[in-house]
Amino acid sequence: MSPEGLAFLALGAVAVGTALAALLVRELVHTIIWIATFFVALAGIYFLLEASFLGILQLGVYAGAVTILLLFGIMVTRRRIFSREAATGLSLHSLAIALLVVVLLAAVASDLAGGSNHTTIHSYAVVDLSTTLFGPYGGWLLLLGLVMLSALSGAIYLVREGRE
Amino acid sequence: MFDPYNIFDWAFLVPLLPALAFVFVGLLGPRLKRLEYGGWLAVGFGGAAMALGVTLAAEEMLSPGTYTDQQYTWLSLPGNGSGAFPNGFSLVVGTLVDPISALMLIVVTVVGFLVLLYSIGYMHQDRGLPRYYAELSLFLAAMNGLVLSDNLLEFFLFWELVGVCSYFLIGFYYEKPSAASAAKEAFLVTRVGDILFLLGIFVYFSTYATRGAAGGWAANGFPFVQGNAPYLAGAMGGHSTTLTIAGLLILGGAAGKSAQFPLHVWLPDAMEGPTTVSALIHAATMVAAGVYLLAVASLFLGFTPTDQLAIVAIGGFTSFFAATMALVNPDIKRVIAYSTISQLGYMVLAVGAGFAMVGLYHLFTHAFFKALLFLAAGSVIHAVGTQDLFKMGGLGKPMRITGFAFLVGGLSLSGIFPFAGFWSKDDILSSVYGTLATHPLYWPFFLMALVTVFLTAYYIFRAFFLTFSGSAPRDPGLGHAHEGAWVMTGPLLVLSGLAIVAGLLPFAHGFGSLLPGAGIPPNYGSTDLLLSGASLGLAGLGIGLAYYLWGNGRVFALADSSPAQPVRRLLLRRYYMKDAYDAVGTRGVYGLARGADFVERYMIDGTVHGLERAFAGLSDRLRKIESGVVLDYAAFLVSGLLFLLLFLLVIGPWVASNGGL
Amino acid sequence: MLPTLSILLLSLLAGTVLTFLAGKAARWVALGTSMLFLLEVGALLANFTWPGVNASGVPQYGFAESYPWITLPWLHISYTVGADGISLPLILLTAILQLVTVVYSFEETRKPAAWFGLVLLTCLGCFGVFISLDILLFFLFWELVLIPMFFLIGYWGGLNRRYAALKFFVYTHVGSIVMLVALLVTAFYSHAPSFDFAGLYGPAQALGVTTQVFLFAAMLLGFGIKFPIVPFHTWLPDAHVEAPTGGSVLLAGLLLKLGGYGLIRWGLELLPTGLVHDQPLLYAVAFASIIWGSVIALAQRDLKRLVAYSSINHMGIVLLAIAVDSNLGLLAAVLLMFAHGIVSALLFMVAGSVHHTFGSRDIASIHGITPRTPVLSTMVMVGSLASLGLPALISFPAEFGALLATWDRIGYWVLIPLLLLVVTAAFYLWMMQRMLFGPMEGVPEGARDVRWPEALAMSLLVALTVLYGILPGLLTNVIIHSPVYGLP
Amino acid sequence: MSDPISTASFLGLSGALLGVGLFGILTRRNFILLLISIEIAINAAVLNFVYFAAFSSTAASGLNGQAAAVVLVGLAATEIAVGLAIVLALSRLRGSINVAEATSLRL
Repeated sequence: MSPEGLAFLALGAVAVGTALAALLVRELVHTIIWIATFFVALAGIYFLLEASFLGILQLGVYAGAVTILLLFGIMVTRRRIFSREAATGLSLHSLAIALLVVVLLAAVASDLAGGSNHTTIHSYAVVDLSTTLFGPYGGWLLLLGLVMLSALSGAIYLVREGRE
Repeated sequence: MFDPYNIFDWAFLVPLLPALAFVFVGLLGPRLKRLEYGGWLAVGFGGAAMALGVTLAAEEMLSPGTYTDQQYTWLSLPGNGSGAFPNGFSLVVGTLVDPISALMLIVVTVVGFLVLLYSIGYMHQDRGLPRYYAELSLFLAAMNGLVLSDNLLEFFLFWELVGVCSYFLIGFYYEKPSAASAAKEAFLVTRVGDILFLLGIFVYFSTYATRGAAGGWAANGFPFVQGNAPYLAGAMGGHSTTLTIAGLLILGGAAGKSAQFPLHVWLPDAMEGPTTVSALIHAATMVAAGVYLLAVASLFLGFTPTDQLAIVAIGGFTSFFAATMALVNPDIKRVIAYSTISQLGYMVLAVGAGFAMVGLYHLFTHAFFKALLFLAAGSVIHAVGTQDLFKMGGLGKPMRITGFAFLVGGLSLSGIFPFAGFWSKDDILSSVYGTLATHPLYWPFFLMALVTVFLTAYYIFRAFFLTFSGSAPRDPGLGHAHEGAWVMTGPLLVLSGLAIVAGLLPFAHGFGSLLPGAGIPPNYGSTDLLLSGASLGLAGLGIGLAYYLWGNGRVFALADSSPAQPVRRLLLRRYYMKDAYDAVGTRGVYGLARGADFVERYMIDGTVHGLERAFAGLSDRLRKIESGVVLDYAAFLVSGLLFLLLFLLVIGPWVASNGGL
Repeated sequence: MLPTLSILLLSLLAGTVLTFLAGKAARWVALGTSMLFLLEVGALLANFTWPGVNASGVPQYGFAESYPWITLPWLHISYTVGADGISLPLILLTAILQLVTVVYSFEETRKPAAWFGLVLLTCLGCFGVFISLDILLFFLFWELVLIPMFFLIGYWGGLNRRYAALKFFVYTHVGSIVMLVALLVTAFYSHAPSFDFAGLYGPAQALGVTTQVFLFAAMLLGFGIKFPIVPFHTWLPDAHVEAPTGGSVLLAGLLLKLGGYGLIRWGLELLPTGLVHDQPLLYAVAFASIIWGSVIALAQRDLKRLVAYSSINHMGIVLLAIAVDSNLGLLAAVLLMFAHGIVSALLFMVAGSVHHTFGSRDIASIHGITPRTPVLSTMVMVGSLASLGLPALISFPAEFGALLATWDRIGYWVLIPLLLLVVTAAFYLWMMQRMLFGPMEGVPEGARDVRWPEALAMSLLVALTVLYGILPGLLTNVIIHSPVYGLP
Repeated sequence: MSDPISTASFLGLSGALLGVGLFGILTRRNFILLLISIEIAINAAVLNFVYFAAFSSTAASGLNGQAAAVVLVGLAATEIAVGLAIVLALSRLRGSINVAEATSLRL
């Protein structure tokens, strides 16, 4: 097995493990740590796939910004940071449903992908990506910006002082 | 075109004058200083209409012919060359004067004027005088319009209008529940006839409009032009069944208006109206319109032999049937009303046997002597305030003119020589007798008519003796009787004169010869002396019996144990026909309506409400799903995803393997 | 060429808006608007010429206007209006009923500005329906009528008004939707180039028999609920009983006519083959309405319910006259719609006045009112006699034509509507016997004859009843200037 | 690259991550955990985009995939921002961020 293969297996296992851990641990702050690790592991996979720009984006946006935001969220809603999440245990039928979805999805995917393996990993220059983003996807990007703007104002409206 | 120097072009004024009187009296009447003024206004307009009407009739007699004047296209539809009405059609309202309408014109305007005059005295205490005169004027307008109609549709239009005037006048004393009920009954029963008549018009009309390529009727509706009968028969071309049905439908209409069996029930009840109304509408004019219609139809449209037999049967049977009910009735007006039905039966019989002119002849004489009888009875009722024959008596002395008038009317009705009724009734009997050889099926109806002569003489003189003979009223509670004012006695005397001479008027006997053309049998009313003698004898027998039982203040009472009692009760109950109609009409149809209303409320609307409740319940249950919990929504989301995946995996391939959608 | 119809529409709209804003002067504004509108419609009638049928057989319209509205590659929607002999009498009816309704309710005191504004808005909607020649425009006006009527019933109505208003709304809205679907399917199935009448005419007529049969049946259901046809009629009595008098007048006088007009304009003209093949269904429905309306009216105690059921009967005759598919039938159908508009308006006003005067409309408990209220009683008589088809009053020529056309097509089946005429006469006469005649009973001490606005409004209608009864040619000469002429 | 990573294993990874996310969405009552679950699910999807972009046959479609991934990341970040604002508002209004208690969506 090639080093890339090994790296993929390792990173994949870390990602699944940390995701599960993030949801199952009792301390909310531990959740943040696990989810940050999850984001970093995913970024690693992106690097592995030679999508370095997306990897950096993942690190910056998720592992950095989102994690900090979540942390802040916990801080302002809890009196003590190390408070225990009211454990809800492991609901068996929810787990079954989730597994069912995964299995069905896998079945559909195997139908679609047919198990064929590709030989080459394409890597793209950031310039090309930005040309694509601002070229054919320009309109959509603009729309995304508008969505972000309205979301931002909505968020500010929601949390502004004096609103009861 | 309108020609001001042609008197026939002014015929439209005959209906228009009373119509103007209706408008004036109706609007101004209640505001005049004295209520009679409105009455005199109506009398004035009625007099003018009479003058014009009689002049027109005289002109017609001097120069016989058919004078039409079409003033106004009432409704028109342009033809488009195909389909049901290829030539289109236009319905015209105009006037037509011919011998028979001239005859009717005399009857309507003269009797109308006399009744208007008489009413001044008869109705003078009534608060509703302006209403009375307005309605009576409207009736006269409509009746004159009917007489002068130049086509069937216009005829029907006025036919309905006289019906509604009759409705209002029967219900004149509307505070009396019986009057209101009688008015409704009259309208409804005649309406049944009207419906049949209307369908008859349809049959004639569309048969013509579709087949009458030559224009003529198709373009102009229904002019009563002579000689249409053969044309019609040709146009219907072998459709003798259609022709028969059309004739029967016309008969149905006539039976409703002229109170022939089985639609006769309304006329006796119509006596709830003022007596003057009974004289004008329910004796002389409106009820005769049915006979007039039959006569016109037989002359211009033509009846098949089957139709004729039906008409003869209805007429003959009705004359006898109604006369029997008059035998026992204690109400002076109802006796005369039954007699009217019976006499109308005679006319129908004559028309049915093919002698339209003979029927109209009797219509003419009957109008005068029957109006006379009613007005005389009205005079009596006005004087004593009751209609019950058994309370009256001995009125001959204080009311000489009235008594004389009633006697003249009675003799004329009984057909005693040389009163008017003798000539016309004799004509009917002898002309029908003449057809028996070729139409043996007419025999029973001829015999009924013959027996009716005896019955007629008996019942009218029973009424006469009960009212006028004897020394004093049987009911001492009756007020002091006295003769009315000149406005009442004057018309009585004029009508008495007419009742004596109407049969002899030069144009009356045999006036059919004034109407040349197809449809009129050349020889009618061959005077058979034997038959005349027989009918005179029967009438004399009837008068004698009446005198024996009721004369000189005698009152004949049937023993309680007499076997004739049940018959008497049957006659008093009018053969239970009215009860049967009430049962069907009131209980049957109204019950049906109540049932339908129940279905409406609880089944149709119930279904709607049930649906509403079902949907409300369903939505109540469905909205429980909307718990508001975000997690539940997430669960729905996942279920949706699951379903989608299942679809992709299972259903999609299954559909694909079964040959696609 | 002046945009005549648009000017009329705008003047009415301006009047309506002004009425809403006028506050206490609303009734005067409404009166002025409706008188002006009547004058305008009179001028319209005087200047009307029918351009006939064009070279490809499409009927043309007088005062036609067309402006593009929504233009997509596959859809051309336009503001197209016009009038012909079928719509003009109904436009005249709209103007007349608008005026008499305003006059009748001149002394309305509850929110007068809203009342008069809604009355005018209803008439505006009806006018729009009668002139629209584009599916979308037609549907917009059609729906516009529902809203003011909903509020007229729902706010000014009787005790049970909310139920009635909702029932009215739901029923007629279901009808609207079925109608819209039928119209759209007609347009799309036939690949019509546009939504306007001229664009639809040829393609729709070329549709296959089966398609036309189903489409016409759908239109019968959609328009028929407005008619209303049995068994989708139960909203009508409830709506009438609860509606205020002015609302009843507009409801019976105008709204029912929308159904008849729609069925003629979009059903009979566009889908003639469908009509012919649906005739058995149409006859069955028409006979059911005629019989049911008449028989049930006999059992009613409430004067308004009675008149409402007689409306069902009369609209059944209208449906019958449409169903026979002949020139005379269509002529009679339009004439009868006009006649019924006038007569039912009169009768509902009478019922309203009876209610105002005696505090009840119960035939079984009010008796012998004639001596106390002679004017009102006269109106009852004239209205009833007109409704039962007396000659010289307006309904007779129409009913005569309808029945003659029926006879011409289906022969002795005409006995059914003919015999039901007797029943119609029976329930009116019975009502008159009980309410007007006999000894006085159930009349409150202070009961006085009708007030002047009510008397004036009713007198106007009586005058029209007599005028058009004696001179029906005034209307029929207008009606024949339409596709009526071309029918077999 | 001599030893490519198999498509099946990649799909398996992203499927597994989606499953974890769904499991969280279905079971967690804490709003913040709910948000995190959603993020996991979204990241599973992004992973797919990136993978198929890397192995796509043409450069253009690969760039399209990466562009979609960028947009997705942006949307997810936005969603987190709004979500946290809702968390804040919720905790201020109700003093609890248990989603099961927030039922005002119901009529």
